[in-house]
Amino acid sequence: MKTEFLGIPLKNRTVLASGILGNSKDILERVYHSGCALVTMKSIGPAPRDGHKNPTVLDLGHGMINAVGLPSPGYDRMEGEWDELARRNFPLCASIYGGSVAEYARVAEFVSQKKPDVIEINISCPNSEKHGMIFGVHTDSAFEVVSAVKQVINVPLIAKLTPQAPDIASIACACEDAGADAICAINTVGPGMVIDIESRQPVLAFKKGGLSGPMIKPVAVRCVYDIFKAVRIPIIGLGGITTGEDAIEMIMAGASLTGIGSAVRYRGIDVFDKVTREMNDWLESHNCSIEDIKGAAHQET
Amino acid sequence: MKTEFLGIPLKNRTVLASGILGNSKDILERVYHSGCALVTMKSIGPAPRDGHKNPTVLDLGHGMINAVGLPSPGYDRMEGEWDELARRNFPLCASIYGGSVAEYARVAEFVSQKKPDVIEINISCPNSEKHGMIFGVHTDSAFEVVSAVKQVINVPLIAKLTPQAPDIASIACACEDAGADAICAINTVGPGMVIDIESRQPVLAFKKGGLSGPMIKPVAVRCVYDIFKAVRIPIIGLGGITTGEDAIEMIMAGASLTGIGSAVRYRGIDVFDKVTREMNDWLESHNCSIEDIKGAAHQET
Amino acid sequence: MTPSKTHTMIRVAEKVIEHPGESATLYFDAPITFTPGQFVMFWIPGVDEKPYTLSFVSPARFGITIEAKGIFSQKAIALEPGDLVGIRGPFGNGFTLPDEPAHTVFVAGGFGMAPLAPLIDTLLENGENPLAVIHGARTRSHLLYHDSNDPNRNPPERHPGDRQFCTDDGSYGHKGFVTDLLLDLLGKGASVEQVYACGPEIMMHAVVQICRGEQIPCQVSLERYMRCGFGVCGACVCGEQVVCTDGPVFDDTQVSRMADFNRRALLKNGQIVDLDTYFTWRQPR
Amino acid sequence: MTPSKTHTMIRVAEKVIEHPGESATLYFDAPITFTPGQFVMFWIPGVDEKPYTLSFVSPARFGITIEAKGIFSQKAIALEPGDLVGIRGPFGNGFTLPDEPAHTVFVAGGFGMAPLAPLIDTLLENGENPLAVIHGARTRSHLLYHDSNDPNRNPPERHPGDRQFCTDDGSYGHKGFVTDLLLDLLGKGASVEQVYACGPEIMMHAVVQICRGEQIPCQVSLERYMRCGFGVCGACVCGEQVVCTDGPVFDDTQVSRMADFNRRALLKNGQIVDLDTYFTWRQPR
Ligand SMILES: Cc1cc2nc3c(=O)[nH]c(=O)nc-3n(C[C@H](O)[C@H](O)[C@H](O)COP(=O)(O)OP(=O)(O)OC[C@H]3O[C@@H](n4cnc5c(N)ncnc54)[C@H](O)[C@@H]3O)c2cc1C
Ligand SMILES: Cc1cc2nc3c(=O)[nH]c(=O)nc-3n(C[C@H](O)[C@H](O)[C@H](O)COP(=O)(O)OP(=O)(O)OC[C@H]3O[C@@H](n4cnc5c(N)ncnc54)[C@H](O)[C@@H]3O)c2cc1C
Ligand SMILES: Cc1cc2nc3c(=O)[nH]c(=O)nc-3n(C[C@H](O)[C@H](O)[C@H](O)COP(=O)(O)O)c2cc1C
Ligand SMILES: Cc1cc2nc3c(=O)[nH]c(=O)nc-3n(C[C@H](O)[C@H](O)[C@H](O)COP(=O)(O)O)c2cc1C
Ligand code: FES
Ligand code: FES
Repeated sequence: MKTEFLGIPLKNRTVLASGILGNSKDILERVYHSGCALVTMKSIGPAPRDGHKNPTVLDLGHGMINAVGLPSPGYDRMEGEWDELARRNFPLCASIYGGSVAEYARVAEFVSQKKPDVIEINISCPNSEKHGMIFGVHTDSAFEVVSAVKQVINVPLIAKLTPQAPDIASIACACEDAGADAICAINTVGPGMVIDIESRQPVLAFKKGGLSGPMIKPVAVRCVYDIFKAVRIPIIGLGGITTGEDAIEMIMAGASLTGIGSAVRYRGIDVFDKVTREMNDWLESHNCSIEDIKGAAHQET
Repeated sequence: MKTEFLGIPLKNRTVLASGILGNSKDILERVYHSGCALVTMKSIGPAPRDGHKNPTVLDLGHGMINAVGLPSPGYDRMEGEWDELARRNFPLCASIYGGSVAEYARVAEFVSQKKPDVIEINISCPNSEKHGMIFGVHTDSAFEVVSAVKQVINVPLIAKLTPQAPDIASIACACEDAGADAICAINTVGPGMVIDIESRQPVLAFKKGGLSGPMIKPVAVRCVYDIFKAVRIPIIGLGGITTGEDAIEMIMAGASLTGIGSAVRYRGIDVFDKVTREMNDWLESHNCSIEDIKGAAHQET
Repeated sequence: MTPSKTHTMIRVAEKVIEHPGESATLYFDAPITFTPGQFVMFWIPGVDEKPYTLSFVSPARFGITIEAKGIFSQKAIALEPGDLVGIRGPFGNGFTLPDEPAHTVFVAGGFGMAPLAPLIDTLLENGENPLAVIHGARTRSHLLYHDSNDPNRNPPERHPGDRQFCTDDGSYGHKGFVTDLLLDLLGKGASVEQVYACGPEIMMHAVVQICRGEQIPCQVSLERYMRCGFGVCGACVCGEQVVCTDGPVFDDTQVSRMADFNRRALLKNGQIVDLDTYFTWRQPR
Repeated sequence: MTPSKTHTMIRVAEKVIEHPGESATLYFDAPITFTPGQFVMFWIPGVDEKPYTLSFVSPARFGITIEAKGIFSQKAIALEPGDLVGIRGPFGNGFTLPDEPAHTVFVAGGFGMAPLAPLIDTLLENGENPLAVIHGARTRSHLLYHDSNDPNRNPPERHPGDRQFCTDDGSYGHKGFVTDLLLDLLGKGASVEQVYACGPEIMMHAVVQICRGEQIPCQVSLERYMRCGFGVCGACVCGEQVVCTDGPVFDDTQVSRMADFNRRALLKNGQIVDLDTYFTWRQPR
């Protein structure tokens, strides 16, 4: 299951999703030792931000809904953390966000100097220049932000897409054209809302939140399938993966790596190890390799 | 729970979703007698259409995925059915679709003469004039199709929206401006895809399908919440409603009526009766009426 | 939290050719919880998915018997052991056995024997013997699980014993219809307490008419085009009944109230047509 | 198929003021499956949601004890019977009792008594008596479930018997720290087999140091800012440990390996700061 991804040697195909646990070097390292090949940091923003009040994360049984609100210390207030991360012995993906193209570029340039192995840009954020429209739902804004970031960084760039785009494949193409080295799909689905009928109000303090976990897997698989048809760069498939079979399904849709987020709740931190084992068992019993099955669902019968 | 909706007296707040069972007068009548106040016919199209090959509908446990492919006898090949429906003793909603504005208008004009109590236009279909873009994701095409249909019909018009619109509230506004008398939200979420990893291919013959049932409820509630803020016309809230509490939640988001589709699988055809009873029990135990709680989740605390 | 599976993939374990080029039984080695009369949605990847009654069930094996009609069923009987297919279900209600042992008569028209066979098995396992099993078909090669010309036939006779046969063309047994044999039996004064019938709808209609005349409870199994198999899509409605969930088994009281029984059915596009039109559409092309 | 509930709404059944204006225990009439040391996420609609240890459990009732610190906890102690709140959980691991009856010592600093009290209850119910319960606080009004000045106090003394008290200001019991009393006990040669400690992190750190010196197993309960409560958001990480799922209870071996124990914590924005900065931020404003 060893592989290379954008020149980074990886021990297997699992990736920690951004926003899941990745708040410090210690826990990222533990996730790595729990079987994860590439760990992603919680998205880093342009300024300190507390995020939303609680409740911020709820379990719906078949997935979860969250509106954490992108809390971040701010890219320039993490010196201690960057120092520790400089001494890491595992591959690291730094996720970043901004409210404008200039903010993305500023954060990315700074973070790039801290030498993560790769930078992921989360383009599911509202675009402050375009009245809150989300960067990732329009090809032009997606192109703009990816190009701007690409120019100022020295590490490979992953564009992380939102399924709220009416045509996610065209967004992926725009990112590829703008110089993205890989695509990560998907961020949360929705948004959704849960109203507590006793208190008659939305449960999440921010009212709306993104859906993740098993219930979004069909949407994630479809997105990866569509993107695979449209681009040549590799894809990290993410959304609802909980078991090795889920990961295999995502690979067949066209993913090169498989991200895991919510499943940490359902199967523990060593879900990475479990999923990798299950993938290996499946491959062995079917006498094939990841390369044999990548994108296999695209073959016409 | 008796109410009036667009001038139609209804015995309670439940509506049969389009595409669920509603293939003939006999079964529509049975659904009505199973407690449903307003029954919607399977969407009627401009020409005979077989729909997709099987598999077309799959149960995911927490909801379902379907790509039935809008089978329809065609609006002008249903004379026997229209004759029977003319002798009905229950309120009827006729759902229609088309691939162009002219097709929508042609079907609607014809159907209007058959005197359903209300016509619902399903604007989740690909717009053949705009290269497959879905009518309901753009305000201009939504406005255009609703205006065109409104001019040729003599019964109230419901616009049924898709959650794939990046900003569903603005679509609802466009429909209201174009003369829609009510909004129905939502159609299926996604689309999604399920790949069978043994045969290495999508299970649905059409590959992609729309998600429905419990797992989409948070998306539906959020959409209704957003639309309620944006329009004055009433809303049929639809998506994942399975219990009386789900229906109450939808009413609190802003719905006047509550649609039920997939839950027929989970609780039987008399789900309408069950949900109505559960709503009544809840209202009684909370000593309030539907009007008291409609849109209650919008009140700031 | 783990979502239930949409379907189960399984390999054909054994294929038994019932009549070469015309019909076969496919066996699968897996346990299944099942009531005779229930059906599964049977998916051949890349081809289509259709409903089939389970025609055989044992603790670790089940089977479906397929008559080659159109493209799908031809591909189905061409499957070989090891081929991978998908199964959803079982769905539907299944037959109901009498509370007490009773004098039962089975009336099977052609492949209508498929859903009845495991019901006969159940009865025999309970140590009961049907009063009569009447099996008719257009012609000899459409009689199922049986060929008395070949005592070494493989598979062996499914329900050896006193069976009554008829064919439309007289190629085997009585020349004529199953209803002739049923009327015969009743004419001889047999005390029949329960009839199970499956076959062409017109045949089942005739059987129901006879049974209602004699006030004998009768159960029949209907067939309609299906999509979901679990009662939401409406493809299979027959009057106010949903065949996939309310049925496919209905009793004589239900069918006699059913506006569309032996009268109308829905095409794939939802158009409601008379049965002749429906069956014309269903002929192999 | 029905999704599990995101949370449970429940009304306050009873409020017991522990110290007027400073702390209260809220009781709820519902059964709960719970291990002492576990916590719930407690939602006051329109306000916020925070973690609270269950401080009392009986078959049909549970309670949480809240010290008024900031806006949220002040609103919490101002709740009245009948008020509607939300509960998620219980979450976390809880304390582990020794396999065999053992000589246990409890060391509670201030509201650290809240998670320990139901553990003491369990022990007592098992017919065992703790070797010692050491309870200290800044000042008398921060001692929990106890005021010997008022024998008629309502609620009654939670764990009457031989308890040892201390206060920083000497307003009640020994003037000094709980660690003084613990060292005293050990100095007298008491054979202590298990220590449970909860209170300010610096106090727990001191207790752990003492226990490790004497090779006595010790369990402590940590506190960090929390969001999800079930191990995904990362708000509560302490070194490589996830406090909400790996903890909040950790044993002395775990905390002595834990890089951030008594050293660093995350602010709400995720910034990793030393504990002083963290606690300054956490002071009421
Ligand atoms: C509850 C139930 C149980 C059944 N059990 C059995 C059984 O045990 N054994 C058995 O042999 N059959 C059974 N059938 C019938 C079976 O599902 C198929 O309809 C049959 O095998 C014919 O398939 P096919 O070869 O026509 O497929 P196709 O290749 O699709 O048929 C050929 C042509 O006819 C048309 N057509 C045929 N049938 C249909 C249809 N149903 N819907 C739409 N178009 C159609 C198609 O357009 C096609 O071009 C059952 C049906 C039901 C509802
Ligand atoms: C596992 C666990 C169990 C706990 N059990 C108990 C218990 O049994 N009894 C008890 O009294 N307390 C308990 N706590 C502490 C409790 O969760 C609250 O932190 C405490 O009640 C203080 O709330 P508050 O009044 O500060 O709220 P706030 O009004 O939010 O606090 C005031 C100010 O301080 C800041 N602040 C304070 N606390 C926090 C915080 N945690 N995160 C972010 N900002 C903060 C806020 O910005 C705010 O402006 C427990 C904590 C944990 C993790
Ligand atoms: C609590 C939580 C916080 C998240 N925070 C972020 C984030 O900061 N940046 C980001 O790009 N995605 C974030 N996500 C989205 C995940 O990275 C992932 O795209 C999504 O959860 C789908 O994957 P899953 O189904 O495996 O959880 C968050 C998800 C959750 C559940
Ligand atoms: C099998 C199936 C067929 C459907 N067909 C239609 C249709 O023809 N027209 C339409 O507007 N919506 C159709 N829908 C969408 C439903 O009307 C409804 O919007 C959706 O299922 C969400 O509601 P639910 O979660 O209660 O099922 C269909 C849904 C299903 C599951
Ligand atoms: S096959 Fe869908 S309702 Fe029967
Ligand atoms: S509170 Fe979210 S991981 Fe602990």
